[in-house]
Amino acid sequence: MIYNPFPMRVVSKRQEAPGVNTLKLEFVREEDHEFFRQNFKTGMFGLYGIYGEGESTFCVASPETRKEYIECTFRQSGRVTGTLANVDAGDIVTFRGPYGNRFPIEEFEGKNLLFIAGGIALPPTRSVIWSCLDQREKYREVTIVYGARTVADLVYKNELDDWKKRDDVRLVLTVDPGGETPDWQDHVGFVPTILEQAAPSPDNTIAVLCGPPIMIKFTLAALQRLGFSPENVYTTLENRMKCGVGKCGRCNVGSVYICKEGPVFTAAEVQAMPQADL
Amino acid sequence: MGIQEQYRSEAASLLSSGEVKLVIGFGAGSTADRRRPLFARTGEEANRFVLDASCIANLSTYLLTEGLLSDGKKVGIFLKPDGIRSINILIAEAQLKPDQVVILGYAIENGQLTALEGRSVADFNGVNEKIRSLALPPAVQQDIERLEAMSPVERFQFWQDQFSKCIKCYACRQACPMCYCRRCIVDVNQPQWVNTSSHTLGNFEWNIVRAFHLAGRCAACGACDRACPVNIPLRLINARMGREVREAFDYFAGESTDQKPVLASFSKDDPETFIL
Amino acid sequence: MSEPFEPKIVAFVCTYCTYAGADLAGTSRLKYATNVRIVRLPCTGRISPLFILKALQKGADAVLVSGCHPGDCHFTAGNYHARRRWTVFRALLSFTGIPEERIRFSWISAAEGAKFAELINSITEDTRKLGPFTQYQELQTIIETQSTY
Amino acid sequence: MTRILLKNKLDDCIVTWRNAGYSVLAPVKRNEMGSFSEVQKASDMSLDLILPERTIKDRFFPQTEPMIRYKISKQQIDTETMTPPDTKSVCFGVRPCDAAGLEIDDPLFGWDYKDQYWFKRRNNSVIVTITCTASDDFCMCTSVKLSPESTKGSDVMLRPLSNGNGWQVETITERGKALFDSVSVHLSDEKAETAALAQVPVRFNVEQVMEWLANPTSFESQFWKDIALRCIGCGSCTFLCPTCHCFDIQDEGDTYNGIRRKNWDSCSFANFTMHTSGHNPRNTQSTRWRQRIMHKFNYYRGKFGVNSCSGCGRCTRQCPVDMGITETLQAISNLPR
Repeated sequence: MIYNPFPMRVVSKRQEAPGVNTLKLEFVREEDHEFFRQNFKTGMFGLYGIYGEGESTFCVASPETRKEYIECTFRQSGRVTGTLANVDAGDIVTFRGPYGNRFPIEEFEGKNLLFIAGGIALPPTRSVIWSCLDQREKYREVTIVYGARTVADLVYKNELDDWKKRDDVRLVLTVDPGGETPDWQDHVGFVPTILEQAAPSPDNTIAVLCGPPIMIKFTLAALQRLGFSPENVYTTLENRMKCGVGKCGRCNVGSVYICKEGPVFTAAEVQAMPQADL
Repeated sequence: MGIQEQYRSEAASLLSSGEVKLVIGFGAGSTADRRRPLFARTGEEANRFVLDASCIANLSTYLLTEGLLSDGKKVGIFLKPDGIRSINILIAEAQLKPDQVVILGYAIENGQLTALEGRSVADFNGVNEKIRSLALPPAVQQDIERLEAMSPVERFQFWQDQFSKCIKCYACRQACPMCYCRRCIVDVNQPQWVNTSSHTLGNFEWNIVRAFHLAGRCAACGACDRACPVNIPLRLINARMGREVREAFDYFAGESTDQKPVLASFSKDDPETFIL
Repeated sequence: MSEPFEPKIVAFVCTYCTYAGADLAGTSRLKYATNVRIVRLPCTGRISPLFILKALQKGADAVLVSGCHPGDCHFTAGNYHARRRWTVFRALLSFTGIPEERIRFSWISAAEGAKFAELINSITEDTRKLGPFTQYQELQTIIETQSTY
Repeated sequence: MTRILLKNKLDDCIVTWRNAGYSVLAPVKRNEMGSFSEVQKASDMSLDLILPERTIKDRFFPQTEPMIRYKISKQQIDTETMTPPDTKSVCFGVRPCDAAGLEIDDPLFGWDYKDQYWFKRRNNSVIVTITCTASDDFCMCTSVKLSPESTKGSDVMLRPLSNGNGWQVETITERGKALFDSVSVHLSDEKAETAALAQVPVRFNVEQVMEWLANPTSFESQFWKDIALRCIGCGSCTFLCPTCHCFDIQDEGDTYNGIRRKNWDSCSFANFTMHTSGHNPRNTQSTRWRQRIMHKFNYYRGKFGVNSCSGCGRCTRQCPVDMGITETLQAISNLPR
């Protein structure tokens, strides 16, 4: 039955930021794992759930180059995420997916990559980042611009350190004004501003942009000023979902079903949607 | 001049003088015997108002439309006595400011329309006695008595048959002027007190909870009953609750704007014969 | 032979009076029927009618709601408010066919351990005579088969 | 050769079908509500209803459907998938609009992932439609390019005889033919005239409407705000619609036992699209009503090549505030252009 989820065992839980947790999940049944291995591509999402509470939609934060586990990172806010945040290693949760479309990373080959993320939107970006970094030789320059409200709100802090140390990645970190700590070494300012200061070249470059709606809006404008064309900017949309497979009827923006035709869109596609429905 | 023409021109002058920003009334409906809510913002639009014996809906439910009254401006509204009762309850529950409402009152008796004196909410405080004397329609009264004559097992079966029809479309809630909660108890999911599924058990819970929340607040306008697309006789349960608060606490919901809500107040000598 | 019917009774009690009364019944070594499950709440004013409904759904054959005598409420007036609500809720349940005998209300103070024990015994006896409240409990079982066409 | 089913032979047919393992569903008016319920004999049926309040959709996509039963213990979660029963059914006395609704929903439940709940029931049912000889002020099948005798979604079409004694049988699919072959001994061959079809006026120009909806500027039009002013946001139009298919998935039970269910949901409800963060993409009633109309006459067509409306008119007929698709679409066709 299409609404039956896969049982997943929690391998570990890591707190990323206040109220934000990452779960590392392994498949209980080999056939489910095989299905996932064959179908998962970076950018896809799933419905994570717990029996008795329900299901909740977020992206698969692990890259398509590492399919042994599923990692997901989420903010604790409602009934399902509240319960998921309180699981322990060994507990059984559920996963339904992978659903949706993907970042076409083969088309990115031979190009420069610019990743821009804000706050809790690093997880979907991280899936693409690692998918590309794991085959680093296929891509040219990689720039990551990541910002959060405060230093505490930055997620994947250990990976940020890794990226910082690598000499084949340029990492630009920023926090919103007022969110810095006394020993904060990196930038202070909103992502669009910092992005414009960093001024990555639009030539032969693909941008991947994830963040809250307000950040997307201003960052798109900044990218445009830097000379990026909307066709070369990829972003992800999200909406409330229940089925994940284009039936329950709530995730559409205009005529576009996020769960089937998304969640990955180019900025050009997003601009063509009725903006009032976003 | 008939009452329809009188109210059309009155609505038109309220609008053109700028005293009200909107008049909520009735217009022609999709069939000859249907009337639909009509919102007029100009004197011209006011000419489309219809007022006759088919105008039975309680329009006061629109007054609490999100954002409608937040600008402090006035709204005119066509109301029957049950609608005026609803307004009184809403004011008593601090959901509505009396000075934002201009009432175009009318009553329907035996198919004949009469205009009610007074335009401001305060004008109708004088007709409390009249509102108090509003009796239940004989048919409702008879049905309630018929149910009460049954054994509990039969009554349970009756309601089980009725509630099993419910599809949880919440038309009863949405049509009701008293159901103004921005977040209804069925939408609360931590914890989920009322099952959202519309199986008979979930329907039982929902309908009992709604009836309880309306006890002592229902203006007996019958909006829920008319709205129900599967014809559950909701009027019976709400009328029975109305009778209970009247008998037990001499409370008649909506007779004035300064009533204390019956279940948010008490008297030291309330009846307690059933308490051991 | 099937087991003789043992009623399940859920008692919603306030912590200041009736719960203390039940405690007294225990410390005084009064014997009373073991059919009761006590749910302790801060005040009778906190006892939502939904609690009563849920108890009946989940298999209770009778429900007792009990708190401080009028005038004795720890929060001054919680039980006065509760009393009004019970009056209305009782009428509502009765009108929907839930027998009044299955929903009982009482005032029991911290000193009335004996009254608590007696009341539980009498409710248990009464409910034993009424039999299980299958009519409502069955709704819980039919939800699994309903709509499975 | 035209075959005739006489009313006095209907009981025999029901017995034959029931003996063959079918459950027979027909419109039944009970407790002041018409719905498709199982019948034992012809006299249980209320075939003279123009339309029952509830649609035949209910029998394929029930208002609440148990999907997974779960039991949670300390170290283990046991689940059991719940599936619709294997019973075959004859849906007798369906109106052409309701039958068309089923076919309209098929591609939705079947694109990419197949909803087995829907298709198991679809495959196990035979739809026996009766053409309409009467209509009311709300019927609008002709406006959406269907008619009182459209065969869309039907396996068998019955045409009432003008003498009122029975129906002329017209089988449309193999499945329908097999069903009526099994009762051929109860059918007669006499020549009889069929009653005149209901005359349903065309109430709006659907092409004009679709053209307007397809225009990107229409999305932001003031029209939606004006038309939706009186919508009170209940779900009766969606729940009584033969094509509306939106649903919610809910877990229901106590801490250790429960059932995951698929429940009807409605785009009219504010909570339908509400994010946990509080952001709601469709946060006013006008945006929700716009979604409903756009979905039915633009988006659905774009995906599946068909409008998601079969013209039964229940949305208007049952609306507490006399709204509905007819009025909205009439207003759209009357817009100045």
